[in-house]
Amino acid sequence: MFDKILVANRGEIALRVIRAAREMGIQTVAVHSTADADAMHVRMADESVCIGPPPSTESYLSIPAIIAACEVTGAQAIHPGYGFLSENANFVQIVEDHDLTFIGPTAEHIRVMGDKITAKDTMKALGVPCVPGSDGGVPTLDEARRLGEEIGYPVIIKATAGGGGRGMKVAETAADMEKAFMTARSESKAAFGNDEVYIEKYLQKPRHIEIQVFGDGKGRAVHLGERDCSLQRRHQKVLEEAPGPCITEEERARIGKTCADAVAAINYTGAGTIEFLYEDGEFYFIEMNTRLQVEHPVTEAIFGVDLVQEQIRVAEGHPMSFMQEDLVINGHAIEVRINAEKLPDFAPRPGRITQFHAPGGLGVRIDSALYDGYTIPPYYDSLIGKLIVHGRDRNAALTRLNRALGELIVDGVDTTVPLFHALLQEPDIQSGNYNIHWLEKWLATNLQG
Amino acid sequence: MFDKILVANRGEIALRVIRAAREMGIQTVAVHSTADADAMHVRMADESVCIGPPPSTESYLSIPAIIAACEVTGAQAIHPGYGFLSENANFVQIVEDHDLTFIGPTAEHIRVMGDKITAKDTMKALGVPCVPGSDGGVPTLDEARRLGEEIGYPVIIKATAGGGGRGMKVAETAADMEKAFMTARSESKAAFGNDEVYIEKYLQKPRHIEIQVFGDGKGRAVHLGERDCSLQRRHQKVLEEAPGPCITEEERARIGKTCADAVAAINYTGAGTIEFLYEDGEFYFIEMNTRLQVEHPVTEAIFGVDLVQEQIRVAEGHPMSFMQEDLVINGHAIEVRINAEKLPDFAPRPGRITQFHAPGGLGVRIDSALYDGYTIPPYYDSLIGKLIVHGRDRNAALTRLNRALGELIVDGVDTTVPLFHALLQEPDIQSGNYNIHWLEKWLATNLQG
Amino acid sequence: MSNKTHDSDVTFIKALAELLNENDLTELQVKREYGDHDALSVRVSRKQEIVSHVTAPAPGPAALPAPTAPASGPVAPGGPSGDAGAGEDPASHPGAVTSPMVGTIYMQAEPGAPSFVSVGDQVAEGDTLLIVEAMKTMNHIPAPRGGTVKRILVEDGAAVEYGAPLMIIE
Amino acid sequence: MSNKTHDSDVTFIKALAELLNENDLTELQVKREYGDHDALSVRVSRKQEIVSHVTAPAPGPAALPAPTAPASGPVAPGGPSGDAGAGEDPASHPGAVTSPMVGTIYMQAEPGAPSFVSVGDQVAEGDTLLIVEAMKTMNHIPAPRGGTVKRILVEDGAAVEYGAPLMIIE
Repeated sequence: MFDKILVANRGEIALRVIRAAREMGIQTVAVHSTADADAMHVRMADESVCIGPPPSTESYLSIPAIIAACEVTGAQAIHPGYGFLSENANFVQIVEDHDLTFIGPTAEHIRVMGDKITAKDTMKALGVPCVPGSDGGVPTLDEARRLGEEIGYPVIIKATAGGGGRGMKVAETAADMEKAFMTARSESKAAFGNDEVYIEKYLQKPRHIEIQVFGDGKGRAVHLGERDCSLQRRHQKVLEEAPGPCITEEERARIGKTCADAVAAINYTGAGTIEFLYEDGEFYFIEMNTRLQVEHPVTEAIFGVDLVQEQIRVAEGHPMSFMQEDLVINGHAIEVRINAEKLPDFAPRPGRITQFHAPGGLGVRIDSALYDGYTIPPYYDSLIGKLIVHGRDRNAALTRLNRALGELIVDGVDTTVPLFHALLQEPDIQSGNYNIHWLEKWLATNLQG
Repeated sequence: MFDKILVANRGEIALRVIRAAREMGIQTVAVHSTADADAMHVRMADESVCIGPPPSTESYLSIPAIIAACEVTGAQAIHPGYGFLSENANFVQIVEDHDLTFIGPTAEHIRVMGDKITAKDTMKALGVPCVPGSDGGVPTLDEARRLGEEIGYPVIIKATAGGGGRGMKVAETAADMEKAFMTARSESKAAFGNDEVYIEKYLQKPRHIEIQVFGDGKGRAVHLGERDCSLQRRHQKVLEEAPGPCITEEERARIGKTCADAVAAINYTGAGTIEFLYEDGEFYFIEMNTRLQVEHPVTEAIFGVDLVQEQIRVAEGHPMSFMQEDLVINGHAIEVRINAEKLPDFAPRPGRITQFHAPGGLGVRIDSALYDGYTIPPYYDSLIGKLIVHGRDRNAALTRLNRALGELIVDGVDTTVPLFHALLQEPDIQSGNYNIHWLEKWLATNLQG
Repeated sequence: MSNKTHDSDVTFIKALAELLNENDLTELQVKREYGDHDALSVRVSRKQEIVSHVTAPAPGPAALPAPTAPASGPVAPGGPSGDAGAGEDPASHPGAVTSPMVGTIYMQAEPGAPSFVSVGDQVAEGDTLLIVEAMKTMNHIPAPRGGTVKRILVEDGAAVEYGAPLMIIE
Repeated sequence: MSNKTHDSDVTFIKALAELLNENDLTELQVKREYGDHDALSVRVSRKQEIVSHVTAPAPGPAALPAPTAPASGPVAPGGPSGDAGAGEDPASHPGAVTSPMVGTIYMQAEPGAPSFVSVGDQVAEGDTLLIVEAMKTMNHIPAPRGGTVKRILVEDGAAVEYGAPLMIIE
């Protein structure tokens, strides 16, 4: 049992961890840069330590400063939150070398999953479905045709040496293969001086579906269903929901078990997320995040669990408090990320919050480090709060989101709230009919500067 | 389906109803006195009507003003909240006579349950357990002794004409009966000129346990378990929790079924609460409240239902959205009532709120009509907010309550928040070992002016 | 999802309220058309307490969610906007006669009958000025004092709140 | 339920913060004993940004939940209270030398050795003033300029935050 933990993060996620620890009777140490001396996480923690100047590299990313802060406060464990040092294997190693506990997976797990190729190979070996393809260069048209039949059209032909869309061609059907293969080769040769190409299944309108997993580090693991995070702008998620509007109970059970078995097999510790592209009932592994996700509250809402307390519990060496059969989905949850950004170009808008009023009532959760008079510093990311709603079904969650957004007041800076008001009016959002391209297209049509 | 409803209340409960209606896509009309022109419920509603001057009798209790407000706005139904006109059978009759819908039970149900004796007789006939007693005057000592044996000691002997404790004697055992009976009679004679006494079972340390029921008005009804509201000061509840810390699953199922069957038998419509004293595994009917209770959110938390939306749904003539078997308890919930009152004498403290900051995070719900700069008027009751926490078990709920209370900021007026900080430190509260006398005793010892 | 326009309206009205606060205006009136069936009519005022189509954020926190007006429906409480929206608050006029109750205005005793009073009329204390109907009851509103009817602030059939200014008699 | 005293402390500290705000104080220091094992030490300051046992509510919202000091444990970041608690802020002194990192102070090169410097000593730019140890690394802190050591604000073995004032050299 920890007496005191240090939270190596800031903003709403630092608050999230402090809340969880306080409820467990664990003392908390906040670390902060000089720019965050007045931040909510500093106010809320039992102790605080100023670890450096505003730039993250000299404060929230400074390993020596954070280890020293543990040393001077006597904190026994470090919760990294998300971002910053949360997926830095070197940091985890140093934490362990200093006889401190990292609340998360081992350095080795972070290292393996941090490398795209190793991660994919590992997952493939563990039975996790990946995008089918040639696994290397395809030298001849005959081989390309054979692969096209095997994988199933459409397929994409990409330059092995490539990037940026050059040397990339889609073959919609077998009839397109010859032209696509030859064009990709010649473009590759011209662009990279190397005509080697590989072939992969081409996903046209995939959804981003991620599976929450949790392991005890001793070979037991569970899954907590999926989150649909397809609504993204420049690869940044803006709205997440669980369960996924398009995922069937059978699909969930199948992919969930595959993921839980995979992380059990590697003795994974704590919370992790296996991200997939999903199209036509099939899942294709993208990457694994070896940390808590921003959007973890939607999973907490539908399963009635506290993932952060569970992380701490498992880090203390206790068994998980739930087994797979305890994890039953109840209703539907949606999270929207409220950023201090001005539409239509999403330009960051740091500044002083003149009034903050959180929505209340049934089924509404706010995770935010804002308070009246707080000044959002310009040095860090623009996420200033998360609004999470929970309802008996998806429609109830949507109407509750609409209601709660109408009550929320964040005055003094521009926020992304108007985006969500607008999104809630879209039939595709109401019906859950969207994919990873939907938001970018919608923004291009509806939010031109 | 209603297009527009009028909320005949103010404060947090008016907000509660407006939120529920908005999520159902129903327009809302707020009514208000001149003192409440700036109140949150007025701001949040789609429309508002000023119905009178500050005194409740001329505004929130003025039946003509409220009916007229419906007429001029075209509202089709009225939600009464709690208090004010919520249990006024005459009002309900007038509402119905004007072809409007009262969101609640019929005038007849309110009338029956509003009269203590009729209510008790009705419940008894429906199989609901009442305090056993003589059902009338006990003329002789022999009869008193026979009743003492039948009911079981201790019993209390009370003047039929009595009140205020005079002519009231407890017989702890059969040996005390003669003296107690004779003394009660002579005191009754002296005090009221009438020596008739009656005898009832004497409850020493009962708990206040109430059963939430819900009926569709067509003979179907369910129960939603119990709430323990034993922590009271001058018959005002201050903290409520569900499930009751001392109630077993078997007790819940038994008394719950009795209550559900009783309200089903009388075709009861909507939400109701059957209040009991509970001692040594037995329930004794006190009264039935034919309305939503202040403390309904703890029931909503553990059953995952929205009681106000359910009231509206049933008032529209729809069937209930849940059956008894759908109602499964999940975790534990606690509500504390935050009043604008100054300890130790709980003197009301109206005034201006200079800062309001609601606690956030997992498992926390705030129902409050406060906002920064709001002035609490001196004309109405002092409840300014409810903090409801939900956790996986009672201990988790308690630690969450502690955490959330620490985050709550209500500046500008005195509140009852310090009382809850103090209560959370009490071993009896931590263990759930309290009864209806506990708080008064504790206050006398711990909060002397 | 029926109140789609509601929330963007909230944002809009919030902006108005801020405008008002920043400029220390007394009143601000806006009409907006959204499409075939949807129209928004807003009046934001600074000191006026009663008779407003929309209850606007008062001095304090200007940015609280302000309710929007109903898109359609019966005449909401308040005088006809033509009369009451002129930037002054008739309720605070020393000669104002205000409504003692919520209800519907009748300017004459029965349909087709002449109005009880017209602008320019002399009235004596106790003369009926108009009727406020509530719960099918016709409430005759008497002149609180004698004088000349300077302005009539409500129209026949209009709904009024408690305290709404009805006439100005001087 | 282990942080029972925490919440009443919050109330208490909140009251202090209000006091401070109302009175425009710069600093306010309180110690309170609760019982055998529990003590509270609070310092509330108005402008000071670093080196505080407890981070107090700053000018803005004075009433936010203020953290309490740990009931016990290692020396928390900040100078010994005797030196730093005198109502002025040494970090803002023009001659202040501040800590470039979080760590533990050593005033001498090794146990038993003489201190690098003492009050009254003349130092040249670059002379080692003390060591800040972090992650088992001994970081020699050099004098940023020549001058006389006027005050030493930390003690051997104390913990310091980034930016904590260490000495005043003039």
